[in-house]
Amino acid sequence: MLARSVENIFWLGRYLERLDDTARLVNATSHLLIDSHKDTEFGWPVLLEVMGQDSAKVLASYGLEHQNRQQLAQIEQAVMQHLISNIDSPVSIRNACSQLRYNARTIRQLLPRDMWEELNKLDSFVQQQCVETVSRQQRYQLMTEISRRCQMVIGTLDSVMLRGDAFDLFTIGRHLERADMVTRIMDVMVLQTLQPTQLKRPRFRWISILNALGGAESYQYYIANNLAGAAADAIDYLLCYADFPRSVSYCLHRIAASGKALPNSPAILQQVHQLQHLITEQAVTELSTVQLHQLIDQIQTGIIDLHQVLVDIATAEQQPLTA
Amino acid sequence: MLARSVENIFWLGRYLERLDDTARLVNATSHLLIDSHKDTEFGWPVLLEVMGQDSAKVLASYGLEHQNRQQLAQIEQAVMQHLISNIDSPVSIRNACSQLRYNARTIRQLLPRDMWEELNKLDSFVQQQCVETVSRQQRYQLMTEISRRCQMVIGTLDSVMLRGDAFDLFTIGRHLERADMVTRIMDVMVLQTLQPTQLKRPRFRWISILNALGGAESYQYYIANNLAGAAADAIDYLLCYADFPRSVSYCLHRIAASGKALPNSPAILQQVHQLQHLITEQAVTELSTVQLHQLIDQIQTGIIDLHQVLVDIATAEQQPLTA
Amino acid sequence: MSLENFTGGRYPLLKNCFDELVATDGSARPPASAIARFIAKHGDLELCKRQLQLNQTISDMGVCFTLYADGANIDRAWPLDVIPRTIPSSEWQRTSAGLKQRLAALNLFIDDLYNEQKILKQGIVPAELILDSKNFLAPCQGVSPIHGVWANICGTDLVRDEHGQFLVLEDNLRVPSGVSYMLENRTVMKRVFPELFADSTIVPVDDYPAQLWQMLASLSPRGEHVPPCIVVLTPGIYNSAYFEHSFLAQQMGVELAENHDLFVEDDRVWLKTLRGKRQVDVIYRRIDDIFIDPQAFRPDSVLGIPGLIAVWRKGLVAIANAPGSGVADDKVIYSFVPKIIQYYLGEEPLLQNVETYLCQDPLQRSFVLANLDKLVVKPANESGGYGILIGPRASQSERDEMAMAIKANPRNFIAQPTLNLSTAPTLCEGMLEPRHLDLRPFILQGADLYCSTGGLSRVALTRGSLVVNSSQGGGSKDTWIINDEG
Amino acid sequence: MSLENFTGGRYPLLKNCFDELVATDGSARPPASAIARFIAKHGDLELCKRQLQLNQTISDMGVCFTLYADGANIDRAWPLDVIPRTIPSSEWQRTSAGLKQRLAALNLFIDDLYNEQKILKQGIVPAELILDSKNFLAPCQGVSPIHGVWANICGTDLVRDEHGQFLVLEDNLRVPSGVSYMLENRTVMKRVFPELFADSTIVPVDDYPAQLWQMLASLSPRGEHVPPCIVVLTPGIYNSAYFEHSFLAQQMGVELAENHDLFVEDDRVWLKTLRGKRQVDVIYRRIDDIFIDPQAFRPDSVLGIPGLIAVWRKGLVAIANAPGSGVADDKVIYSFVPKIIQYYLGEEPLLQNVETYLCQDPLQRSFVLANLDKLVVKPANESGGYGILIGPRASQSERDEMAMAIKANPRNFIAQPTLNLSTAPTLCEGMLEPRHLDLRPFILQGADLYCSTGGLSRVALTRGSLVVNSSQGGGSKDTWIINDEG
Repeated sequence: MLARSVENIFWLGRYLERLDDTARLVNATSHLLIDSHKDTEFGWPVLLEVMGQDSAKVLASYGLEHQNRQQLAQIEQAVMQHLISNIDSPVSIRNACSQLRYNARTIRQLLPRDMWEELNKLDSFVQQQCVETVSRQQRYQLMTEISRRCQMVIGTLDSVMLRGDAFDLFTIGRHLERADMVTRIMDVMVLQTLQPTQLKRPRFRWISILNALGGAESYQYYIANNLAGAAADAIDYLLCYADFPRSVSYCLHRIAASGKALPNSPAILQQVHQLQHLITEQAVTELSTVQLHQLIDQIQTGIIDLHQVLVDIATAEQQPLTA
Repeated sequence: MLARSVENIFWLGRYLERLDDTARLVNATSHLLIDSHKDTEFGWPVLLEVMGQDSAKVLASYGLEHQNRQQLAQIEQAVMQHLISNIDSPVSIRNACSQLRYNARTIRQLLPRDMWEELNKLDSFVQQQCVETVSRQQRYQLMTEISRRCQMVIGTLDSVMLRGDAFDLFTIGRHLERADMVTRIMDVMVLQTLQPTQLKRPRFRWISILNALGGAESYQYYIANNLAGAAADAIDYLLCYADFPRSVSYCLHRIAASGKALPNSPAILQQVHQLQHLITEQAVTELSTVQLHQLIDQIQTGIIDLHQVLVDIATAEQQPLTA
Repeated sequence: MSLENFTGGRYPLLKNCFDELVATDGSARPPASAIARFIAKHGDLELCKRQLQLNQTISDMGVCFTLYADGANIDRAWPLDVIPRTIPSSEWQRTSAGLKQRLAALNLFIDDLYNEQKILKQGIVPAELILDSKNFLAPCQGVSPIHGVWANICGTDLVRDEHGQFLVLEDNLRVPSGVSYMLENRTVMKRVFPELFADSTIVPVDDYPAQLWQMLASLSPRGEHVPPCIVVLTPGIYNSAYFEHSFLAQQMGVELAENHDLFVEDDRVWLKTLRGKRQVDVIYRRIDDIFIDPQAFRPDSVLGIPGLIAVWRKGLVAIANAPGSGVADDKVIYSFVPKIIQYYLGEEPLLQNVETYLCQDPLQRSFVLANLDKLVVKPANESGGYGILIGPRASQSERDEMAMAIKANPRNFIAQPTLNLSTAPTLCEGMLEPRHLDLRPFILQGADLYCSTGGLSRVALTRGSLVVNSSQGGGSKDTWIINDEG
Repeated sequence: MSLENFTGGRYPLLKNCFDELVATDGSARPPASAIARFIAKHGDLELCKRQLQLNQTISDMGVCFTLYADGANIDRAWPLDVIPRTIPSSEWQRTSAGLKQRLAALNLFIDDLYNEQKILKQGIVPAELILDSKNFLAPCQGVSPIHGVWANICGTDLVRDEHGQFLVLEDNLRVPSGVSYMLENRTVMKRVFPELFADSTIVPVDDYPAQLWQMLASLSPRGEHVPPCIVVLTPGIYNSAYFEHSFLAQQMGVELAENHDLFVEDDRVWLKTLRGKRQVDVIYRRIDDIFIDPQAFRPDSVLGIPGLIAVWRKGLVAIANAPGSGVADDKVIYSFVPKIIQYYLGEEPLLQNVETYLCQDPLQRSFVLANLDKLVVKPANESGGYGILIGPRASQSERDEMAMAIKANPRNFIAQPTLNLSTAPTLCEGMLEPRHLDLRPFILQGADLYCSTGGLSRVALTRGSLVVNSSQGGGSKDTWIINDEG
C-alpha cells in the first residue's frame, strides 16, 4: 500500500470505533441518569469532559451555564447536540461519520466493495438520522442502531478484507481508539469519586457503563470467578481483564499482535510494551484513587505517543522494497 | 465451560457461517445465470449438489424432473425453496437458522446479551422473510440482508464476547464450515468443466462466485500481483491465498490459531497440518482437473475428520481441572 | 402532585377494589403522576404504539417462557403490559422489612423441624401436620446448612385487599421463579419509556443478580477465601422456566448445568468442563427435591445426581434451596406463619396473612363446606394456580366435587375468603381497563437478608379474572418503586 | 417477438428521430421486447418504484461524480435512468469492428506523426494542421512506445442518425472517462431488475477491468515475465472523475497514486509504499499531458513528476495514454480519419463520420458562416461539450459572436449539420418520454485490440436537449447488447 495511505486507514479504524464508542457512551450515560444511581453524581456535562471537551466552554457556546440546576433540560439537549448532531462539533457522531467517509473515500481502492457499501449506508443513515430533534425516546434506538451498523462494518471486514498491512493498520486504529475511550471513561469514573484525602478507593461498579460496553455479564463472570482477587472492581476489569475485548489490556494485546508484521514493528512493540508495563507493574486493586488517576494520565500520554509512532512508520526514508 | 457445550458452541459457529455462505451462494448463482456465462453450463440443480444433496432425488420430491428443459422455471422455484424457505430441507436457510437459534438457546449463558439479541433478530427476520413466495427480485435483497445480519452477529461478537474457549470453538466452527463450503463450490466448478481426457485445466474465473464471496477485487489483486505465478486461477485463489479470509488456506490458519489454546490441541493441530500439507505439497497450478477433483475430495475427508477431533476434545476422561 | 382525572375520567374503576395507580376520586395517585401526565399528553394511540414497540423489544431480547403443547415445546413471548405498576418507596420499605422478617422466621422454623423440633414439642404447630407431610424429608434430618438457612431464595406472593393493605398469599420456598422477568421487564421499559424514567425517581432493580451471586457465594463450604464454583442446575432446555435458568446463569457469570453435567466422586460434587472436572461448591438448583438424587429419594428415577445428598449432608456442597425446604411451603403451614414469627423472633408480624380456614380442623371444615360458594379453596401442596376452586364462580357440580375431595383428605385443603384483589390500569384492546394483579417479591437469605426492589407484578388479563399465571393467560407489569422520600 | 404498441401507444415517438427501443409503428424493437413486456405487465408505477430503488442502490454503492460549487467539492449521485438502452449483438459486432479499426489506424497515425511523418509528407493530412497544433508535443518526437501504440484507451462517442446508422461524433484519446459508470450501471441494474436479465440474453460487461489490466500489463517495459507494477495516476480526491480513478484501481487491484506518491531516481519511476520504494512499470494516467512532468512541459508547475518524460522516452516506464496522443484528438483531424484509415490500413472505414466542415478551408468556411443558423459549430480542442454553438437554438447575438471567433481563428473550429440524435424511452416525472442519447464505447489497444461490450449511454434529460454531459444535467442508461444470434 501507499505510504500516504497509512494515516487514512489508521484513522478509518479510529473513527469507526469512535462512532461506536460515542453511541455506547451516550446510551450508557442516559441509562445511568435514568437509574439515578446513588453512588455517583454523574451529570450531563461530564460527558463532554469524557470526550476531552471543556464543558463550561462548550455549554457557553450554546448559551448555557455549566452548573445551573435550572437549565438541566437545556443542558441535556445541548450536550446531546454536541455529541450527536452538531456537524461542527469535533466530537459529534455526525462529524466522526463524515471523517470516516472522507478517509474511506481517500483509500477506497484498498477497501472491499462490500465494506465500501456498508460505509456509505452508515454515513447516509447517520447524516439523515442524527438531527437536532432526536427525542430521548428515539435516542436509545438511534444509538443502538449506530452501534449495530458499526458492528456490521466490522463483520463485513472480517469476512472479506484481505489480511495485510491495511487490515493490520485498521485493526490497530480501532483498538487504539478503544483503549483511549475506555481510559477516558475510567478517568471520569475516578474523578467523580475522587476525594483528595481518600487513600483506599471505593468499589466501582457502574453497571450502566458496563452494560453499554456489552460487558455487564462478563464483568459479573470476572467477579464471580475472582479473576483478580476479591478487591477487584470495574476499573480493574476495564483496565486489566485481557479476555474482555473492550479492556485496555486486550486492546494493547491486539495492537501488538497486529503491529508485529508491520515495518518498524520494534518501535511499535516497544511503545506497546511500555504501556503494558504501566498496567502490570503493580496490582491495580492496590491503588488509591489519586494513584489511579495518575496511572490513567500516564496511559493516555502513552496512547498519544503510540499514535505518533504508528503514523511515523510511513514517513521513513524510502528504501527499495524487499520481499 | 461445560464439556457438553462444546458441540453447541461449535455448531453455533458452523450454522452462522452456513447461513451466510448459503445466502452468498444463492446470489452468486443467480448472478451467474443472469450473465449466462459461456464458460459454464451452470444450472439450478448444481446448487443442490454443492450443498451435498442428490439433485435428482430432491427435484423428484418436488414433482419435477432433473433434466427437463421445459420445467426450468419450476426447477428454479423448487431449488430456491429447498435452499431458502423449506424448513424441512436440511440445507435450507430457514433450517440453518432454526438450528442456530436452537444451539444459541442451549448455551445462552455463554453468549453476551448483545449477541443473543442479534441472533433473535436474525432468526425472526429469517423465519418471517424466507417464505415460499420470494420473487427473484426480492431474492437478491433478501440474501444480501441475511449476509449483512450474519456480519452483524460476527461484529457484535468481536466487540463484546469474552476471549476464551467458547470464542475459540465458535471461531473454529465458522472457519471449518467456510472451508467446507468453499471446497464444495470449487468441486462444482471443477466438475462442471471436468473432461476425462483433459490434462491441463482451463482457467477458472467465475467472477460471480468471487463477487458473492466478496473476493472479486482481491482476486484481481492476486492475479495482478502475480502472487502465485502466471497460471493461477480462481481455484488457486480460493484454495491457497492465505490473505483472503474466505480461502481454505486462511480458514486452516485461523483454525490452527484458535485451536492452539484448546485442550487436546496437539490432535487438532496435527489434523490441520495434514490438511495444510495436502494443499502445499504440490503447486496447485500444476494439477489437472482430475487431480484437482481428487485433491478436493481429500480435503473434504480431512475436514470431516477435523470436525470429529474437535467434537471429541470434550469427551476425554475428566481429569481434575488445572490452571 | 396528582392529575384530577386519570385518562380524563374514562378509566372505569372497580368498586370495592383498591387501584394501584388511581385513587377512588379518579385522580392519579402521587407515584403514578408521571404516567398520568404521559397519558394525558400523548393519548391512547401512543400507548398502543409503545405496546407494539415493547412487544418487538421482547421478541428481540428473546424474553419468553416455554409451554408444552401437543408434546412439542413452544417458546412463547413473555407478556408485558405497557403501564407499569407503582409503589411508593416508603411503603415498600415497610413491606420488604416484613418479607425479610417472614423468611428469617421460616428458616428458623425449618431448621428447628429437621433438628430439635422445639416448636412441635411445644405444640405451637401440630406435630402431625409436619411429620405426616410428604414434604418433610427424612434424609434432611439432623442437617443444619450453613447460616442455619434452608430456603435461601423465597418468592412470596402478595396481594392487596380492598383497603390497599398488602397481605401475604403464599410463600414459595422450593424453586420460585419469575425474577428474570422482573429484571427483563425493567430493561424493556427503559428502552420503551426513557422519558418516564427521567421524570420520576424509580429505584433500580438490577442489583438482584449480584445479590443472588453473593448470597450463593456466602454458602460455599470452602469459605470466602476460595473463589466458589457455583452452578445453576436446570432440568433442561424444555423446562418451562429454562429461560430464567439460563438468564440467571448468564447474569451471574456461572455455569448452567444439567444433571448429567454433575457427578459425585470422593465425597465431592464435580462439574464436567471442557478442561476437566471442577469441584462444585454451591448448586442453585431449579429442580424439585425428589429429582436431585435417586439414591436419596427415588431409586427408580434416572434423573438426578447419585450421591449428591450424601455430600450435602456432610456439608461439602451447598444446595439452594436446601432439600426439604418445601416442608414450610404448604398452605396449611402458611396459616401458622404469624405464630412462627412470634415464636422464633419474639416479634409481631409486619405483614398479615390472608384469613385462612384449615379444613383439617373440624369446626373450620364445617364452615368451609357450608360456605363453598363464597370461599376460595386451595390444595395445600400445589403451585402455579392449579387445583383451586373459586367458589363464587364455580358451578354447583364443581363445588360438590370439591366438597367430596375435602372430606376425603381434609389435611390437603385450606380455604380463604374471596379477595377483592387490587387492580391497575392495563391496556386491553386499545383502552385502559382495571385488571387484578398480585406481586411476587424475591427475598434472599444467606449470610445476609436481601429483598428485591419491588418484584414481579402479575396481572390477570381477562376482565374480572383473578388468575395471573402466565401459563394460564396472565400477563405482567413492570413494578416501579417510586422514591417519595426526597 | 415484439409488442404491438409500446406502453399501449402512449409513448410519444419523435418525428425524424430513430428510437432505440421503439419502431416507427410504435411496436417494441425485438431486443427491447422483454422490457416492453415488463412495462405492459407492471405499469408505470412499478417503474417509478424501481427508479427509487435504483437511486437508493446508487447511493448505497456510492456511485457518484464530483462537482465544484463555490470552491467546495460535492459528490453528486450518479444519474441512471431505469430504462436500459438495447442494441442487438449482431449490430454491435459490426460496430465494434469499426471502432477497433479506427483506433488501430489512429495509433499508426500518431506513431507516424512523431516519427517519419509519411502521411504529412505525402500531403494526405496537411502538415501545418499538425505542426502548428498545441497538441503536437515536441518531447514526444522520435519515441515509439511498445507495440507502436500511443492511445491505449479510447472513448469514442457514437450517435445514430435518423436512419439508425451509427456515426462517430468524436474520438477521445487523452483521458476518456465514463467506463466506471458503464460497469456500475450494470451492477445496479442487475440488483434492481433481476427478472429482466432472466428473460433476455444480455452480454456481460464485467470483463473490462481485467482487459484493462491485461492491456496495461502488456505495456510493461520489463516484459511479461516480471509481474508488472501498474498504478492509476489521479489528480486527487477533488477531481471530478476521482470516483472512476479509485474504482478502476480497486477493480484492477492496483495502487491509486497521486503525483507526490511517485518520483524518479536512477532512470526509474518509483512508488512510495509503506514498505519502501517500488519500481513502477506502467502508469495509467488520468492527468493531462502537460501536468505530468514539469521538467518536460511546464517548468513553472508544481504539479507532476519531475523527470518522468525522460524515463518514458528511454522506454523504462510506460504511460497510458502516451503523452502526445492528444494530437489525434482534435475535431479538425477527426474529419481526416476516413482518409487515415484508408492510408494506413488500406481498408474502407467500417464506421462513418458525421459530415464535417473545416473552417480553415475558405470555401467551407463561407458555407459555415452563411449557415450558422442550421449548423452545430464546435471548437476543435475542447471536451465535455463546452464552447459549442447549436445554431438553430442560438440567439442572433450568440451566432454573431461565433462568426467573429471563427474569422479570428478559423483553424480552431469545425461545423456539422444538426443531427436528429436517436432517442430512447426515459422515465421523466413518472412518464416514459423520448430523450436524445449518445453512446461511448471504450476501446483498448496494447498487444491486442479490445472493445467494451456496448459502452456508456448518456442521455439528455431535458426535453429536446442534445447535451448529455453529466456535469451539465445529463443522465445515463445501462446499455444492453442483446444476443440475437441464437
